[in-house]
Amino acid sequence: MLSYATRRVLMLIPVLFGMSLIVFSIIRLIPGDPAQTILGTKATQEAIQSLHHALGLDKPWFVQYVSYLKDLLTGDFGTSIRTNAPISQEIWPHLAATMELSFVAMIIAIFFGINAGIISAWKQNSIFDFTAMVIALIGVSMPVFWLGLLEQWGFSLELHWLPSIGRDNIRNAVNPITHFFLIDTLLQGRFDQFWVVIKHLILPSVALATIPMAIIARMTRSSMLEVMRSDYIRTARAKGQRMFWIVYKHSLKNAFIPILTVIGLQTGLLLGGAILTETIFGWPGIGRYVYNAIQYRDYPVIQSGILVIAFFFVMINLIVDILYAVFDPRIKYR
Amino acid sequence: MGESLLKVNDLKKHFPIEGGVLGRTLGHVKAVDGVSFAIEKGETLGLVGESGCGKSTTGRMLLRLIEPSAGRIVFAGKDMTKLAKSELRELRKDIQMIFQDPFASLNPRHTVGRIIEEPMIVHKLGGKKERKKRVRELLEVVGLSSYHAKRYPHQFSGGQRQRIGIARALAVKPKLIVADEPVSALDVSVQSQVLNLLQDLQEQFGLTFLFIAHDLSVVRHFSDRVGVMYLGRIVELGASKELYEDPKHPYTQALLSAVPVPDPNYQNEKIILSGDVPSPSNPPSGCTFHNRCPMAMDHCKTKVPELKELEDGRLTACHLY
Amino acid sequence: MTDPVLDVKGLKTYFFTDDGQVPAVDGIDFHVKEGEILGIVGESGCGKSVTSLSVMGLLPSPPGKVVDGKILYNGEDITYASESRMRQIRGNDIAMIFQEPMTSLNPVFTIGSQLIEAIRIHRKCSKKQARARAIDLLKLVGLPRADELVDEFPHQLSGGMRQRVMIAMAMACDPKVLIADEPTTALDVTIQAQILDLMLKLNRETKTAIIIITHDLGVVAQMCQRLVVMYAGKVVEEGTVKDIYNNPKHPYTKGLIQSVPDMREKKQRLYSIKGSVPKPGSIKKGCQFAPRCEYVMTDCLEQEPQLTGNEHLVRCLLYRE
Amino acid sequence: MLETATNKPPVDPQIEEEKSTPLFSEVWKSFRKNKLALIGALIVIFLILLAFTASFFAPEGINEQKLSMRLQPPSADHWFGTDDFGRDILSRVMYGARISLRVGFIAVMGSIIIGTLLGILAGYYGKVVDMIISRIFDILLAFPSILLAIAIVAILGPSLRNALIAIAIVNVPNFGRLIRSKVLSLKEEEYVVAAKSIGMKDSRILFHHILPNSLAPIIVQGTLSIATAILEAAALGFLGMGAQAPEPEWGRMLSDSREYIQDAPWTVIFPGVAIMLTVLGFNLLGDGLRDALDPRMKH
Amino acid sequence: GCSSNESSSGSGGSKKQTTLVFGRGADSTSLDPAVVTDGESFKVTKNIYDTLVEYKGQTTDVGPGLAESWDISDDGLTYTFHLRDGVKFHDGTDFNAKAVVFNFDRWMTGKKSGKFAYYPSMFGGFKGDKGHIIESVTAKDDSTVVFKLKRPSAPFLKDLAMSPFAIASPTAVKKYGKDYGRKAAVGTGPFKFKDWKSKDTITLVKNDDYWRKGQPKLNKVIFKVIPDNTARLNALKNGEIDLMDGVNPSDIESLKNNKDLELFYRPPMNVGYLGFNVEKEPFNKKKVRQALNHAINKKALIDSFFAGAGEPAKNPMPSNIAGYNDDIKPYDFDLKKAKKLLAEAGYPNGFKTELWTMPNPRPYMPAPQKIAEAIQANFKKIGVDAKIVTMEWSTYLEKVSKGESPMFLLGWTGDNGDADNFLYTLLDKDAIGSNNYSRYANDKVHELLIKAQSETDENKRNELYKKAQVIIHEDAPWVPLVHSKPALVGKKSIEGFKPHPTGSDKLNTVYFK
Ligand SMILES: Nc1ncnc2c1ncn2[C@@H]1O[C@H](COP(=O)(O)OP(=O)(O)OP(=O)(O)O)[C@@H](O)[C@H]1O
Ligand SMILES: Nc1ncnc2c1ncn2[C@@H]1O[C@H](COP(=O)(O)OP(=O)(O)OP(=O)(O)O)[C@@H](O)[C@H]1O
Ligand SMILES: [Mg+2]
Ligand SMILES: [Mg+2]
Ligand code: NI
Repeated sequence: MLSYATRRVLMLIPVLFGMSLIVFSIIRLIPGDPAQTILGTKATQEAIQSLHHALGLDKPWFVQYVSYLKDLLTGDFGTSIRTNAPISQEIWPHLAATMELSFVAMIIAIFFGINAGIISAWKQNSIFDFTAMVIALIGVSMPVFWLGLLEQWGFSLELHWLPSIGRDNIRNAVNPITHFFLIDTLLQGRFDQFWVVIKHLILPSVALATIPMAIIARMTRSSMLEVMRSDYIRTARAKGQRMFWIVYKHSLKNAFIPILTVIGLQTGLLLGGAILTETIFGWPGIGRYVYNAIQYRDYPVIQSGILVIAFFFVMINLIVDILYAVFDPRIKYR
Repeated sequence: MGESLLKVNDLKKHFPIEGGVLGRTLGHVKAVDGVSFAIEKGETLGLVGESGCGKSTTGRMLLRLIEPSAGRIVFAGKDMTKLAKSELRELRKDIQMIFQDPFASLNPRHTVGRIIEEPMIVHKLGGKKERKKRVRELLEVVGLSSYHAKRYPHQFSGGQRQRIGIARALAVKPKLIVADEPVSALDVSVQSQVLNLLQDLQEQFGLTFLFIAHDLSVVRHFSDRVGVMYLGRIVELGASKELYEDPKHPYTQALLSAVPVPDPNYQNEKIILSGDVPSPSNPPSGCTFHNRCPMAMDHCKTKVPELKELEDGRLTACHLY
Repeated sequence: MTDPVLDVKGLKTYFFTDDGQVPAVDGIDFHVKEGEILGIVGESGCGKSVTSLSVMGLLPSPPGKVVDGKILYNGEDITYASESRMRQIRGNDIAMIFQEPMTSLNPVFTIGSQLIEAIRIHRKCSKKQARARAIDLLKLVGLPRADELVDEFPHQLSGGMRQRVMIAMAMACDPKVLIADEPTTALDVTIQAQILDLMLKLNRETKTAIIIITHDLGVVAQMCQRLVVMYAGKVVEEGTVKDIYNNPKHPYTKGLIQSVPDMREKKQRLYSIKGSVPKPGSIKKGCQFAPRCEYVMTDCLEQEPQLTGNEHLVRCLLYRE
Repeated sequence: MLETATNKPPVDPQIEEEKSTPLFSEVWKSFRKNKLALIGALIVIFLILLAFTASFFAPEGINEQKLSMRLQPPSADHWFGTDDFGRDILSRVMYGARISLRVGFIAVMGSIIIGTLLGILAGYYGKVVDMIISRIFDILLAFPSILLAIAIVAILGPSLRNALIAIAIVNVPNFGRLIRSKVLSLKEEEYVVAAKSIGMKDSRILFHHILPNSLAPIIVQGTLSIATAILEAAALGFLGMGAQAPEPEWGRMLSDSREYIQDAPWTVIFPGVAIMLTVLGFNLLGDGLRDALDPRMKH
Repeated sequence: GCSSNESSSGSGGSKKQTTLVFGRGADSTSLDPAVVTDGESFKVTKNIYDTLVEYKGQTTDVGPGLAESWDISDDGLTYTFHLRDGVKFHDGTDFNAKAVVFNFDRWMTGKKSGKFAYYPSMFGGFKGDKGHIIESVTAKDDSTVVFKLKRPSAPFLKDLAMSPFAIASPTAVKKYGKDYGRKAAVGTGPFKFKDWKSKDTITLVKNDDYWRKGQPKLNKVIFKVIPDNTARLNALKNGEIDLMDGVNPSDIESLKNNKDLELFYRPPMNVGYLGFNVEKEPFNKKKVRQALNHAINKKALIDSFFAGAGEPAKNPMPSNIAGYNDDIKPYDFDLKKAKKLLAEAGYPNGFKTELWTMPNPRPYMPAPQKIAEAIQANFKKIGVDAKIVTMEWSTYLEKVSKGESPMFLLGWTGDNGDADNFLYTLLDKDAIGSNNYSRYANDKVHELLIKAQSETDENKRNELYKKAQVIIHEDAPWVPLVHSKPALVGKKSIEGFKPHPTGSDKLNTVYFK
């Protein structure tokens, strides 16, 4: 188990290295000049040149890459061209914001998705099954940004039930410690703020949860169906076991591996793919952070942002792989 | 009897087990660990043994579908292990294979006609017309009708598919046919049809067979000589009548006694072996059978028995003899 | 004579699929008494497994459904018993082991927990007691290292060991009837011998009635007292093993017995039944075996034969009174 | 005389019955039974017709501005209402079908072609080639696809064509992996071993045995990918990184009329519904095809 | 979450609201005004810092700031400023003449750092550059600073009032070095910098020692980034913010009817235009340019996409700037005339071309893409088939300035309210390669503009500009489209908010009813 985990971690190194190289070269291909962006319409040729020099953009790209890599290894993400701020400080609040949102969305998606899938499989071909699966199909076909807009329109603009943007009350802002506001407010004992934070989470997380929920429900159903046709489930029934336990104990644990795969995949996707939801709900997350940086050609930020996202993506895969071993004892010995 | 058509000498296949941090080789599965035998022209050599003892691997190495780790295979005077790829493809015309699984061994997207024709296309035998004609002939030979050529495999039953597989093997007029469990996936009543068919074909075309099976009765029925394999080695080899009537190696004895005979009046004394077949990745030292052998002696644990000739061509690898 | 523990009368199980109705089991009668071993033989697809699943109430439904007939357990009609009643019977009164030892155990739970579960469903006892019983059971079926095995996962065991575990699980609550659906088909001969031996021993010790379902005539001949021969969803012959082997009446039974090669002597040529097993329901009229029968008469194509005779029953128009 | 002649098995009755090209008819048979899949197929067919005939049937052109008729609610004249230029939304939505379908098909074709090539290289030649290609796939897959697409569009410049290219690139690893694993598993199939054993060349094995048998999963994955490609294109359009004004691309239409959601909700609702239905159609179709083509799913 | 009553009671209980949340589209890049060029940054720094002189009210006329009064020598080369006494920086250090000198030294010697972009563009370069107009800045005593110029400059005072030339605490600048502007921002302004959550909020708190007594009236100002216009407005409607800029014109109509909210219009000091690359076929022909001038229905455009919040433009600069020539008769919307002109130019059937447009809204053009679409439709009517092209902002500027686009939408927001800052900056031949994107070169115009630069007599100067506008109108290198009055919207209860034409507002007079 341990060696399996180490092996997986070691395998990450070339992937991460490759990723950094790809990211680095991709963004150098992006036309547009950060200096021009910074200086805007007031730019003169001279000003651009001296800014280039100040930013080190006039060196050959591999020199830039090597020094970037060197910094990375020491945990230094560099500084934003635009704001001059060290990225390592800037990035965490954004990442935490996205992580909190994704986490809540994933909890919603997993809870409803798995249960809907299980019940659908258990009561295959029933009305519940049919309805749940049609809803799930619509769910996977739903453009998130559209759903987000509709949600915002209905629940916020028309009904005024929930806030439309942001993650906390601007006037009564959460004092960040970990930048996970749910945790921070609890740590500070601010239950009023906690409640506000929850309210802010509802709309975006539901929008974000739709697709994973639908995918998880579908995967759970098909995986459960497959498992429930298997010989060992027949064995369990032949023992006289109750259906409930067969479904929730025997089948679920077996069916969980493919479900885990999609959960992992979807979680990873949420991290970077939340851009659209973040745009609509003014969520100060990592997706928008990088997206904006692309707009401003803020190379170090794009670089580090994408890398961090990819890193988490890979880490989630790793965790999933390790979790496989928890759910499937056969894997440890592979 | 004439020259040996095929001679196999100390053939080995060790599959590496990969794992660890960087995909290092952790060990080897000794799937085949020094097998030697010869097949005369026109005879059938049976190969029996329990699952995983290396029968299929041996069979496939003869066509070099699996590259041998060591050893020599001499077919019709040529050393197969030394052939270049193109020569090898040429030679494969002379050795054909019949597979165990009648469902998996036919491409589901090709018509039966195309499946049978394909070997001829590959080896550029005859023109289009001739090939089509031959396909029809072959279908008749294996007991199907020529109009079956347009059908797809899934429209046939298992027995019929196995006939198609046989027709494909016959298409290039091979000298040797390696039949890897050709009937073990078939129903009893169909199994006998296919066995009869193979027997007929052998008589008609003078075919030479390496007949692999785990069903001892089938092997006895079909083979002239039989080799018994255990953990990648041949433990006993001899003419089938003698071997079945008077098995020498304790494993052969146990194996034969364990087969349930379809006759309620027949009661034999069963030798029940203890334990399971050990894993070929970690075979026991010395005689690989020693840990299950009812007659094991001390030196069986250390010394590997040679395959020795006992009488009239019977070979046994056991320290008792 | 004692009453049968399990008595199946005129059982019909149909599958209602998109392609229409499939009469997988089309009127089957058999019974088994305490301490008896009954064999059911038949070729693939003739409805053996469906019969056993019907008895257990484990048919995949939809599409499967018992449409007619009665299943009596100790005189109680359990054909349409409620699910909760069936749960009490399953495992407790009638237990079952399946063909595939490799897949019949849940891979993600330890052997012990699966055994304990089987015990605690029907017996009120603490986890500890159940565990002790589980270890006893493992010892009973002849597994070494029983107290370590309980904490191991199925994949750590070989096929033969897993089948022993399955038997242990089936025996957990001392069932009156044990249905073994091809318990040794997936196993090697030597292991098969071990398992059969074990079942015989258990039968002798516990007086559990055993129904062995198999296609291997040898297994039946060695194990069973009475035998039911099935063909295309129907019983074609029933009687004591000796009667049937010595004097097979139905042409199918005759053909079947003759088409098996005998290990003890080499037949020149095997007898073979022509054609292959029909899909259930594809023959609408007359005797299901008629198209393959050597002795077919015009009546056979029209009239459906009944099971006749006493003690040695046969379903063939040749024997009509 | 050979006994085989006398022993010839009678022809099974069920063999006689099936006549037409069996694979297709079999697929069609199981597909036909799947009502949802049929609905999906109908939606897709409808969209294709719409795309081809938009210029005949669309009540108005895509770009006829009537600023005096801005933001009219749905009415008999304008079933879907008008947008902020006074353009007829129904017409634009109909033309939009053409754009979305084109993006979907072309992007997916592109990924299939590149993915198949790479997948075959990796799967069939193995070793180092496989290592390199697989790692590249790993790396590409480690980036969230929308982010990668945005980056690519940023390089190429925002336009529908570039969005299409980005989507194609982003989807390459999916197909590449699919083909690779298919090639790897098919390589071990007994009929491929059989082909090898008759002395067939690798290339012939690849093109006659392996590729044709990988077709079904490609078709399925392809159909489902069209759905995602359309969604991705709409997302890029929504972010302003895809289709450019005044192209009536649905995502673009959505983002252009977002600001009117409270005052003129129809400007937002109809393009969204169009996207959803289209994607749904392809998803249903893909699911149906999978059930029909993948024997494992049959029960 | 934030229904409006909850939020208004959010910080002050039942008392009057004293925290203002200002919603805006982008974050600041730095809080050091000297190094930034973007309006978003100035919005904040304007409230932290003061300049020597300040614009009065909603105009660009100059009045006292940190300098109570000043004298100008007759030759226009020496400016003597008398500084206000007793002013302290937020860090407690004194504001005095040395501080002013320190700041100017910092800027004019900062060439190598590449950081101070505004300084050289307003004062002709850095110290040592040929065009640099400041000879020296010296502290005569603690409260007197003397500027010596190399040559007279008419807009000099207006320049000094610009946000980038706000005076920062020398102590803090030295102490924080590179981090100044991010970790610290210390000025003399009405609000003190409290904290900055990157890309999210910047919080300022009241400076109790502000030199304007009784001000500021607010206790706290939070600048909140909500990039999306619609989302920002939603936030305002939900009471999460109090005041915002960047209103979608499309929303203005419904906002007018909203009784909880109030619209504010920023007086225009900008121009949005459609530029032609006069070096490129067929735009090198005057008739073509004039034809296209006739082909655009500016009024419909402004009604639809500015919701009326803009004036149709006829000159390159807005009417409230001295020197504006109101006698010029605009090209009217007349397709026939347009067609005729086109035919005369040799394009009776029109032509194919590209219309480049900005990717995101700018103050002078809130919906550039839509305007492009509308113009595209207009042009189509006279046979000019323009394909809309767009790309990311910096690339756009870069390519347009290299002359790669035939026809483009752009605009300009004035820095200091001087005509020079429009006409010379945008249309002089010296500015080709920087802000003269049309690459328009007319020697007559050049002559007039250069002369005006050093002309210190207001009236004479204005005449020169008027003449230049006539020539420019005739040559038509642009279609001047609009002088937009960017709308801001805030709660009804906001009082004392007077948006300034420069785009950044001092919030010291703002309070809630
Ligand atoms: N490609 C491979 N890689 C690693 N091990 C292999 C490979 N192929 C076969 N083996 C191992 O080699 C051994 C012999 O396999 P082989 O298939 O030859 O047995 P067999 O006698 O044909 O068995 P069966 O009766 O089940 O067909 C087995 O233990 C198997 O696990
Ligand atoms: N779920 C099902 N749906 C439709 N038909 C079925 C189903 N299960 C079984 N059948 C049909 O019932 C018939 C009997 O199947 P059964 O499994 O009982 O055969 P068997 O005698 O056990 O064969 P084998 O030796 O292969 O195990 C088969 O022909 C099969 O087509
Ligand atoms: Mg084998
Ligand atoms: Mg069965
Ligand atoms: Ni709130």
